[in-house]
Amino acid sequence: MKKFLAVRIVNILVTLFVIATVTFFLMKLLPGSPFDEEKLAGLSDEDRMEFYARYGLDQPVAVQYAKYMGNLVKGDLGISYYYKGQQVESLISSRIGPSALLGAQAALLGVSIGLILGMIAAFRHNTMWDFFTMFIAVIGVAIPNFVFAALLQYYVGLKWGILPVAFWESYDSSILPTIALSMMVIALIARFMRNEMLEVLQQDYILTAKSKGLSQMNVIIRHTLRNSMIPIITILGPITVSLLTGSLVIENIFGVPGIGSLFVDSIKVNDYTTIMGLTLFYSAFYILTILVVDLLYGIVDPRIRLTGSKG
Amino acid sequence: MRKSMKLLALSMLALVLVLSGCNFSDSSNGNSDSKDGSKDEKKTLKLSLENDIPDLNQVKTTDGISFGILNNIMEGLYRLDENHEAVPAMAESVEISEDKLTYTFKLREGVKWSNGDPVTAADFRYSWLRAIHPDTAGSYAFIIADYVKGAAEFVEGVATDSEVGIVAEDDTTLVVTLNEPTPYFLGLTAFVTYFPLNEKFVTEAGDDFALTTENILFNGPFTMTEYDQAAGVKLVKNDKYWDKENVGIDEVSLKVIKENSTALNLYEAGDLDRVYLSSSDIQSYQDDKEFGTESKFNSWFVQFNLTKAPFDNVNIRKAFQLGYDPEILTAQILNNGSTPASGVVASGMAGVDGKLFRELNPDLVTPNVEKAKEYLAAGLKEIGGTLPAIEILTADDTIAKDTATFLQSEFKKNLGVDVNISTKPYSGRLQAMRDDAYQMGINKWGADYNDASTYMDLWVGTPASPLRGHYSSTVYNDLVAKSKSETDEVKRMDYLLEAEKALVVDDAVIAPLYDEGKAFLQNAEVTNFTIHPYGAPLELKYIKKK
Amino acid sequence: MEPLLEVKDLYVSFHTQAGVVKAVRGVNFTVNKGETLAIVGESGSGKSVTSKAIMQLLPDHSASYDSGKILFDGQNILEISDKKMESIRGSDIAMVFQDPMTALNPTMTIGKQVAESVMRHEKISKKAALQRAIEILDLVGIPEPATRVNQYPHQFSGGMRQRVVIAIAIACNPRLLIADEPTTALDVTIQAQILDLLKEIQRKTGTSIILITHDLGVVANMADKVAVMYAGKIVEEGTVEEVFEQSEHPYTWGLLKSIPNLEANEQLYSIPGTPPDLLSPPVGDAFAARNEFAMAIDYEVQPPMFAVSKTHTAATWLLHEKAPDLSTVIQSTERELERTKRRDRKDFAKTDSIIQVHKLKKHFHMSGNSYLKAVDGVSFDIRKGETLGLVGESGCGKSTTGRTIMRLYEPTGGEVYFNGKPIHGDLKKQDENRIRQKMQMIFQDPYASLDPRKKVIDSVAEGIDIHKLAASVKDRRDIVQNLLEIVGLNKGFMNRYPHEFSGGQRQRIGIARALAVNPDVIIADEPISALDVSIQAQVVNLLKDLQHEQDLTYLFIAHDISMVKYISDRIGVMYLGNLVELAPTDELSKEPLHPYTQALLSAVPTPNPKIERGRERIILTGDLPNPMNPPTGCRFRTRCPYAMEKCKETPIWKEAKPNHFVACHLIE
Amino acid sequence: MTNTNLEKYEVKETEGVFREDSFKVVGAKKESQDTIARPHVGILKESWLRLTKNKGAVVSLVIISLLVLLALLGPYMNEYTYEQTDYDKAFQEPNGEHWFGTDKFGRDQWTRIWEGTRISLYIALLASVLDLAIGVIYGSISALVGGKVDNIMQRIIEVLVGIPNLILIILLIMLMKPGIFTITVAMVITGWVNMARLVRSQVFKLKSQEFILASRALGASNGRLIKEHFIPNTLGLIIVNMMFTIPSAIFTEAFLSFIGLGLQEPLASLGVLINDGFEGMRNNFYLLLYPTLVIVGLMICFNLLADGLRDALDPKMRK
Repeated sequence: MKKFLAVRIVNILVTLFVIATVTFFLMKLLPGSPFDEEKLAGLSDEDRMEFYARYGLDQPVAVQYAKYMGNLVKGDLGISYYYKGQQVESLISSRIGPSALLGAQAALLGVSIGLILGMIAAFRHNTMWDFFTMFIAVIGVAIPNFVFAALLQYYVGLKWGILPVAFWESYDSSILPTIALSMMVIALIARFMRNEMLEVLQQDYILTAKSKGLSQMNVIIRHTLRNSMIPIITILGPITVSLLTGSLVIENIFGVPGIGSLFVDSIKVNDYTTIMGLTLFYSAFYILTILVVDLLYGIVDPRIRLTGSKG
Repeated sequence: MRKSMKLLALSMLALVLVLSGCNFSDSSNGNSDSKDGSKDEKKTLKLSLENDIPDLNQVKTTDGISFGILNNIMEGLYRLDENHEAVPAMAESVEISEDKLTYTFKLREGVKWSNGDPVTAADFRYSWLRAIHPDTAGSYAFIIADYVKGAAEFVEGVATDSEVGIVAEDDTTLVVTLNEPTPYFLGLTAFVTYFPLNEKFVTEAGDDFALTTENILFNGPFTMTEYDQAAGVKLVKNDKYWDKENVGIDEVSLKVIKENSTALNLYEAGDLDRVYLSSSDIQSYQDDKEFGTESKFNSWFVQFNLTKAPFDNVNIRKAFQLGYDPEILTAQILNNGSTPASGVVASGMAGVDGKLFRELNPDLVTPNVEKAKEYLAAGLKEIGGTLPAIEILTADDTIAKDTATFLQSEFKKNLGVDVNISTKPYSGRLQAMRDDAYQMGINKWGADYNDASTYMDLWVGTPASPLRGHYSSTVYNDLVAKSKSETDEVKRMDYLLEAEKALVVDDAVIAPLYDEGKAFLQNAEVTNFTIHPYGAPLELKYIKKK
Repeated sequence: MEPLLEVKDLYVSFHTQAGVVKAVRGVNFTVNKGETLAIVGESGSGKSVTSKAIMQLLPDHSASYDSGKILFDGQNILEISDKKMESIRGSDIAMVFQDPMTALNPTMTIGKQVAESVMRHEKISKKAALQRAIEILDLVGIPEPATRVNQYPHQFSGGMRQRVVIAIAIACNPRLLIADEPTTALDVTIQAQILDLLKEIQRKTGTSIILITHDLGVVANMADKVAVMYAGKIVEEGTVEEVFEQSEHPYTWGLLKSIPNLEANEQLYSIPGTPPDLLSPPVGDAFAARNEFAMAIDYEVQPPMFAVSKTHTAATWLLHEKAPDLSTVIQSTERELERTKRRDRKDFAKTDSIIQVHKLKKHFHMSGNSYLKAVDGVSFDIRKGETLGLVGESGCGKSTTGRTIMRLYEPTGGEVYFNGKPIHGDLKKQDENRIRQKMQMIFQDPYASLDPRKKVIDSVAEGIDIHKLAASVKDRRDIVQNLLEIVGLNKGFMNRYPHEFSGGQRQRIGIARALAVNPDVIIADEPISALDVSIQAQVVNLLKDLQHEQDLTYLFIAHDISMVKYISDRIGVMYLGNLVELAPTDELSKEPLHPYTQALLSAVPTPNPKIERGRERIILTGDLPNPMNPPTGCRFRTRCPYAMEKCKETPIWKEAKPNHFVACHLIE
Repeated sequence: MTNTNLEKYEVKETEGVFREDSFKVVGAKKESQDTIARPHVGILKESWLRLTKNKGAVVSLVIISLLVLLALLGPYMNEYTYEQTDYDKAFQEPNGEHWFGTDKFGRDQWTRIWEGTRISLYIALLASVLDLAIGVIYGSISALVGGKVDNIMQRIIEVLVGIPNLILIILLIMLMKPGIFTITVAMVITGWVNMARLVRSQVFKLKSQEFILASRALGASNGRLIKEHFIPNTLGLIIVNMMFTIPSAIFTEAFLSFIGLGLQEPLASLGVLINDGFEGMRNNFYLLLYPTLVIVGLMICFNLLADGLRDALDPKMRK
């Protein structure tokens, strides 16, 4: 187990290193600079280089890269060019809260509703129930979530006045964005759950369970549910990350001061350090999530637990 | 096994609770405020910001949103009034020398920082030097360096601070020496970069300066009680402000709402007092009594690249200049209070003797399809018959894209020329222009101060800049140079008028589009809402609310 | 005797996309208290459906009970409520399933899975139920049950899992135990253990057992009564002695004769053709088309159950008073068998070897530094024209040996010679191709060994295409047609896809494919283990005929030792990657030297109730050790009844008698 | 029990079932021993039959065909072109002249929507074809060669997967000239990974199948194995995955357009149209409604069709 973890962690570090390198050079290829070039336009090329020099941007890319990596090892992500004076670490940490809350809530809500829908569909396989829940699931992936969010805001927020239209002021303000975000999760999980469950229901051990005289409900709860949920754990990682990264539009629509829009904004203004910081943050988060999911998988599935690795 | 699942669920729940506990913008503050307010009704204003607040460090910041906020929590020697004229603020008066090069400001008695310290002349000197200091300067250093004597050299690092023409003679007297007579200099002192800073406070705050409400000092009409770059700010009337009697609002919240439609929903729900409309919404609110428009000194124009075929030919430039009617664009597509332009200088810009610049220099370009076709024919003959493929470069915001779409269809319709659109993000467009990788581009320039030279200086091409289409004309440069040293206002203006003609009419370096305007809905109870067309736009000091 | 369960005129059908499948078509039988009824039949005969119908475990949405009654203790199970049925299931009637690998919930501890049933029916506390579980696990022979209750199924071997499945079934002392092919998925030594266990449980608890199986040997060993099912109907029923010794139905005759008799030398009898598709069952006797003695009436009217004795009934018109005399019929068949009397086993001792295998090794790299030594130093030779049988339990490396000789796996060490020339190590492409043409393989799983996306003609012609053996498209077609005829398939099937065929037909296609390149040697890797008994005989006969006609040499790999004994001239026995004994067939069956061979031979049940009843068999204890970490020295010593100190040394492979090789310390 | 049965048949006997020669031994019928009762149908035909039994899939197929047809013909069904502006007719609600109304430039929405559908479909198709090409090649090489090569190739995938898709896509779009091709490439950069993994695992599974061993035993070269066995046997999976890729590509494009990184005016994709419509949804809902309906329709139909195909092509379903 320890060895397994050690290998994984080394792998993660290597992956992050590659990602950092790739992103760094990709980013340097982005057109423009992080400054208000229109104002700098009046400067001569010489003056402009001098201006860049203050940020070390006049040096060859290789030197910049070495410097950045050096700082990175020390845990220093640098200072944002756009949010001037802000340490990128603190920028990220100040923005992550709302996104994390939304993501966690949406994941929780989406997974629980998705599971229920998937279960209904599986147990009422080939009936109207099945059709209906799967239709909801397809709709969930079919309607662009920003359209869905806008409709929620307009009707629930403005027309019916049940919940706040936008802003980030109280717990209530997190409800609509959570619902909007969870649509996709519901749809994904419901479909996945249905298929898994149908699969499990065909397993021989379900027959064994039934032959013990367990009631339908008991068979479901004790034997079917758990086993069909195990594979779902594997898609939880990507879902969580996509909830974080994909919340961009939802955050904009509901005026949530989250991390989602930061990334696109920082690319648009060439905020190099922030782009790098966020990419690394996302990647690290993603990879760690996958690791956690793998470990979790080991805990939940006894077949994997002892061997310590997959398969 | 089940235990671990339960544990997982519990920890998830705990996570959610922890997150929800600490991440909403502080609303408890608001509650206690409203308790106070119940005694003598509080006047609050709810506004939105279109984007995050990048930076409230006045020395470095460059964007309109930060400017807007700083303009209300701080104050320079002068402040723009409701008519956008500079009026004394921190300064009580000013003496201008005969040669118009030396300004002696007298600070108001008893002006104070929010921590009680007096605002002194030294605070201004410290701040201005900081703004142009090679180590700390931001991209707006030029707004001081271009005018104040010795400042440019200080920026270059070849002069010491004692050689810069900023002298604090005593606590209340600040003497500023300029390079050239600058009639709009008082207006400049109302600009954010000219705001004072308390040296002791800034030094103590160190790297954290202006990152939180505690790390910034206020001397303007409002103080800031909440600040979250991504969520917005809350401003409260400043008790220590010298003119607090004239500040009509007790509390202002400015919240970041990036989505137009969301802002509109919030406005309708009564959560905002003012909202900007997107062009597709304007039509249905046009007749509303809450509807209004504002305009800015933000001139949009087509920038030709004089070194790229076919725009190296002046006749073809003229053909494209006359080949569309910006009126259609402003009236039917943008429909947001933008006004068609006939020159490069914004039409609201001051001229001389109470007349606007545009009134003195009217109708430089009048759309005329017939003439455009003639020019095109002539031009085609000169370049040998056919046009190369033409691409128009534009930024990717809605207005720029709509403008490009409009131009494309007009050129097709009126001149029979096919034009492709190349859309790039803002910085990508600039990069492409600087790299000389464009034939024509949609460009704009926002005025930092109320004088035509803010536009005319751009095309003084020594050396010629690809960003300005490689334009370099001795005639034009001469005119602008003369205007700089001229002390007589009228003559000076004449030079500038001539310069614009040379630029737009004779050389057809740009094709005018429009002066940007914005359409908004505003709570009928709110009056005196002022948006300055240049500099820092947002002005909350004069607002009144019923 | 008191009847416990009566099934009366049961009809069950399934609604599938293709149409209604009439799986059970009027089944009648009775199980008395304390007795064991075996239901025998080929796959698809409806025996599993019948048993699941008794448990009410057929899928609700597709299965329908068209008519009939299932009376348990006088109560019609088809009419009682779901709730009532749930209380019967597990407590009164319990079931043991075929595949122990899938019948247990992989994420639940063994203890819980056993206790669950107890808790459900006896309403006792969790703790008490777990205690009961430990007792029951002890009863079914699980060592250290107190610690093993907390383990998960994947930590158990196949045999142990089947014990757990049985433990679950007997947890509440059911009055009826339905065992659905309980030993099919197990190795023969483990099968013997499980069958003993079932018998012991019956002796202790007096439960009735319905044993569903296709293995007549198991029936002879276990059952009191036998019901033979064919195409959804019971065609013959009676006591074990009656059915085995005086069978009346031609199908039963066929089944019994399909099993190789160790002593006799005649060609195996095989029932021709394949069972009918129950989507549209034939009118009349469903077996008629395959019945050599079918009468005109058989094609028109379904035969009723004729009573032969009080306990013996059979559904065949042959029992009708107007039917011709049975004895003449039987005589004629015997004459026929006489004609096809098998040639004597040739003595291959002096024949040249066609393949020589010397110290062959194949190790598979597993995770980390561990290696699975699937084949670990095996040496033997195969002589021209002979059939060498290779037997052993699953995981002993016999298939790997075959595949490594075939060079489907790159050997880790050792040498293989073909006609004296090395075929190991680096070979020229040309040489490799030549060998490929001379050696061919037949595979185990008829469902997996044909590309589902290829028509029969293309599958069969694959070798022809690769080695460019056909001059033209027509030529290719002709060759394939000819091959199909050789393996006894309708040449009109050429353009069909594999999924349209039955297992036996597919296996023939696989054989045709191997024959297409005119090989000298065929490595048959468990070619019959996935087939029904009657089909097995067809395939074995076909292989034998082909050997004659085309002068083939076989390496015949199987775990079913009785069939290997029938077909092989010599037999090699493998255990955990090692060859432990190699001898001519007759010698090996009469005088096995290695204790493992002895146990293996003894474990096989014979389809003769008299022999089965009286016989003492050597029951091996325990399971196959983990091949990743085999015992040192003699690998069999952990299970060997004669194990001694010396066995910790590796025994030498020696010729104990002429042509009889063995690796055992007992033989000096 | 046996007696009751006997009686039943004896009743029949009296009805004259037996003829003279009823009890003559006629023997087995060879011709009906080995017949295959079910009618012969080819694999494609059988899959097709199974697909057509799935109502959702059939309806989806019809709707998709209809939408594709409209995408091809729609723009030519009236006299307008997708970029033709008419400022006097801006923001017209759907009417007889402009069936889906007009946008702020007075452009005909009907034409633009179908033009947009065409472009979106084109992008999606291109993306999935590229996905397919790269993913299939990468996945099969990885699985077929195996060993160290496989290990390295999997590491590369791991790194690619480690970067959230959106980040890569956005970076690439910013880097390259915006346009159909750029967007497609950006989507493909990350999209193929899924296909590669699927194909790899499928090939791995096939690799140990007995029919592959049989083929190798016959001396088949790797090339032959790929051509004759691996490709035909992964095709179903590939098609199904492609069917899932198409809607997700359409969706990604719409998302990119929504955050301002998609196609550029006056080109219309569904994403661009939805983005435009979104801006004016309060007052010109029809601008949002129609393109959204089309995209939702496409998404639902492709998903249902893919589900149906998966079932239809699944060999497990075949008995």
